[in-house]
Amino acid sequence: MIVAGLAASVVELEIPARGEYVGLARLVVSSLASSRRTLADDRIDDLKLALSEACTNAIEAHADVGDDETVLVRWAESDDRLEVEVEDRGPGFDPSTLPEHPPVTDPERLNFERGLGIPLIRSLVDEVIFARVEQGMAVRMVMFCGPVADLDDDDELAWS
Amino acid sequence: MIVAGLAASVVELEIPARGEYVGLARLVVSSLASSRRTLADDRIDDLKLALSEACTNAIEAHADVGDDETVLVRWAESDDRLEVEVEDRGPGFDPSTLPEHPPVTDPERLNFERGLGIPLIRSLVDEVIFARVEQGMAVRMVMFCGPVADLDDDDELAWS
Amino acid sequence: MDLVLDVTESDGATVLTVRGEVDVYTAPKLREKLVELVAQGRYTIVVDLEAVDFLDSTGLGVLVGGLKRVRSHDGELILVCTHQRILKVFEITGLTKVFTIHDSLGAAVDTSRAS
Amino acid sequence: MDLVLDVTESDGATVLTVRGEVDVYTAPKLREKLVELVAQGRYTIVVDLEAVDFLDSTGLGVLVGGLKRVRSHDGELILVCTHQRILKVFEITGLTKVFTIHDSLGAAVDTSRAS
Ligand SMILES: Nc1ncnc2c1ncn2[C@@H]1O[C@H](COP(=O)(O)OP(=O)(O)O)[C@@H](O)[C@H]1O
Ligand SMILES: Nc1ncnc2c1ncn2[C@@H]1O[C@H](COP(=O)(O)OP(=O)(O)O)[C@@H](O)[C@H]1O
Repeated sequence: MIVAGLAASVVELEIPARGEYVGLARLVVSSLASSRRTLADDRIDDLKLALSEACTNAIEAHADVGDDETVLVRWAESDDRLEVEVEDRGPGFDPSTLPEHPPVTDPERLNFERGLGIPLIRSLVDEVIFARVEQGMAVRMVMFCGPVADLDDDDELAWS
Repeated sequence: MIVAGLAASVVELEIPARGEYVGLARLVVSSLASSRRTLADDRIDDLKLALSEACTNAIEAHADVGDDETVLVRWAESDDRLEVEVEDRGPGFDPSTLPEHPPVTDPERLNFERGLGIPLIRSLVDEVIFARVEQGMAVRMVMFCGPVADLDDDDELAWS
Repeated sequence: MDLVLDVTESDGATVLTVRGEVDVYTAPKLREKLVELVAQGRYTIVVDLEAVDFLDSTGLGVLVGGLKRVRSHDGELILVCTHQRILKVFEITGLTKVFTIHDSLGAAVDTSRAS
Repeated sequence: MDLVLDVTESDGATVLTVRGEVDVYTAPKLREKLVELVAQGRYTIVVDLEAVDFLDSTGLGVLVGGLKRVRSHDGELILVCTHQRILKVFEITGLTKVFTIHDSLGAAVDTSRAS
């Protein structure tokens, strides 16, 4: 899915859709991100957390369809950005129709133990794209870093 | 390539055929191996070293064919074994026709800085299989561990 | 990638020390422990997160669930956390307004005894 | 996953301290440093491997190349290594018979001054 322009540094990790493998996905992404000198430590932590949320959702999306499925984590980087994509084979969803939580000051708030993942992803990474793909859902998270190149080349962001 | 019987715990890592990614492959394999309680620390180190040698060879095999290629590391485990497979898209080779080194006591030995990888792999893992695959070479390394199951089921070792 | 949980009594307070990574794989273990403590009648619990390397929304959810449980017995769940990396998760989600978070175990234990 | 190299003089001996992982990616850096030292006329070199976390056959090859280079000047390459993990690589390949390996920097420096 990652665009051709970033293809030279693509790393793919395919894991069984089970919780015990999310730690491995975090390890891979944080190791790749740290070898990129231009990304500060706290931004690496942000990316690691966002990735963890996306993998957790991907795994939970498979809970209904059986857990023989796999989750694909794709890493790509270019001069000005890192991209991490998490792809599942679940039923997919529409991120624009998620329910809102009561405000944190409302005592009712304590009835909601879930639904924090996507808000976290949105605030941790510079850009996030949710897309239905052929067999499931893909979440692409982007971090801008290093020498910021010409942002006019929207092509590079094309979701293919 | 890994046999169907082991499919439930398959992890795949695809990296660019460049030296800078061998450390990531080691990290993934040693992390997976450590989460397997039945494998002693020194055997994890053995597997990590063997994997590193196989990845190095796979990467070097690509040096001639251009380094846009990728190397695939596949991990599978079952009750009684771990399997790590490294697959490349290089020209392949015949491991039975590798030149022998002069004995280490021979002063000539110092002229050989290379050719240690495959002997190391052979002595570090319990079983190694070299096979030409459709587009290159695959090296499968096996470690027996944990409850040793019925070794009669040779099927599980079939190289497909 | 393990989660290690220890329960101690400090100055009459129940302290649950959490070590390791709290995620979708390990959070159930934390949830069980909190349920168990409440079942034992411990309604004021200090959860020490100082040795937590990673915490995601699954872990947050379990802590929210624990808070709800102790509050239903007029108790309290008091957190100890100073690491920016972990605090950030509470801040972004607004949960700093829901939890009492202390920067030392001593302060947390004092609060727990006062409550 | 970095390799850090430091050259110091200890009691008149040249000591190359290697830290990190020596593999196909980092070995060229080690080779260059050894070539540089020999070009500077340092033919007796102590290579301290105590802080090496990982060493594979590419690293071994570079050390063999260094040994060959210093021997051609009647010098010596003396290793310091106690970690079983690293020693094992020398043992399996039979290279313990080729290299002088010491279990302390002091002993290695003494040997280097005697040679
Ligand atoms: N990859 C996905 N596939 C299908 N549904 C998803 C996916 N990611 C998120 N969702 C849906 O969006 C909801 C909100 O996700 P999130 O904010 O991460 O909270 P939580 O996972 O705790 O419910 C989920 O409950 C799920 O219904
Ligand atoms: N995956 C591979 N594809 C092609 N040739 C290979 C591969 N692995 C090993 N070889 C060949 O076998 C030789 C010996 O390999 P090895 O023992 O690892 O030593 P070295 O890589 O240092 O030469 C290599 O030089 C190469 O010619």
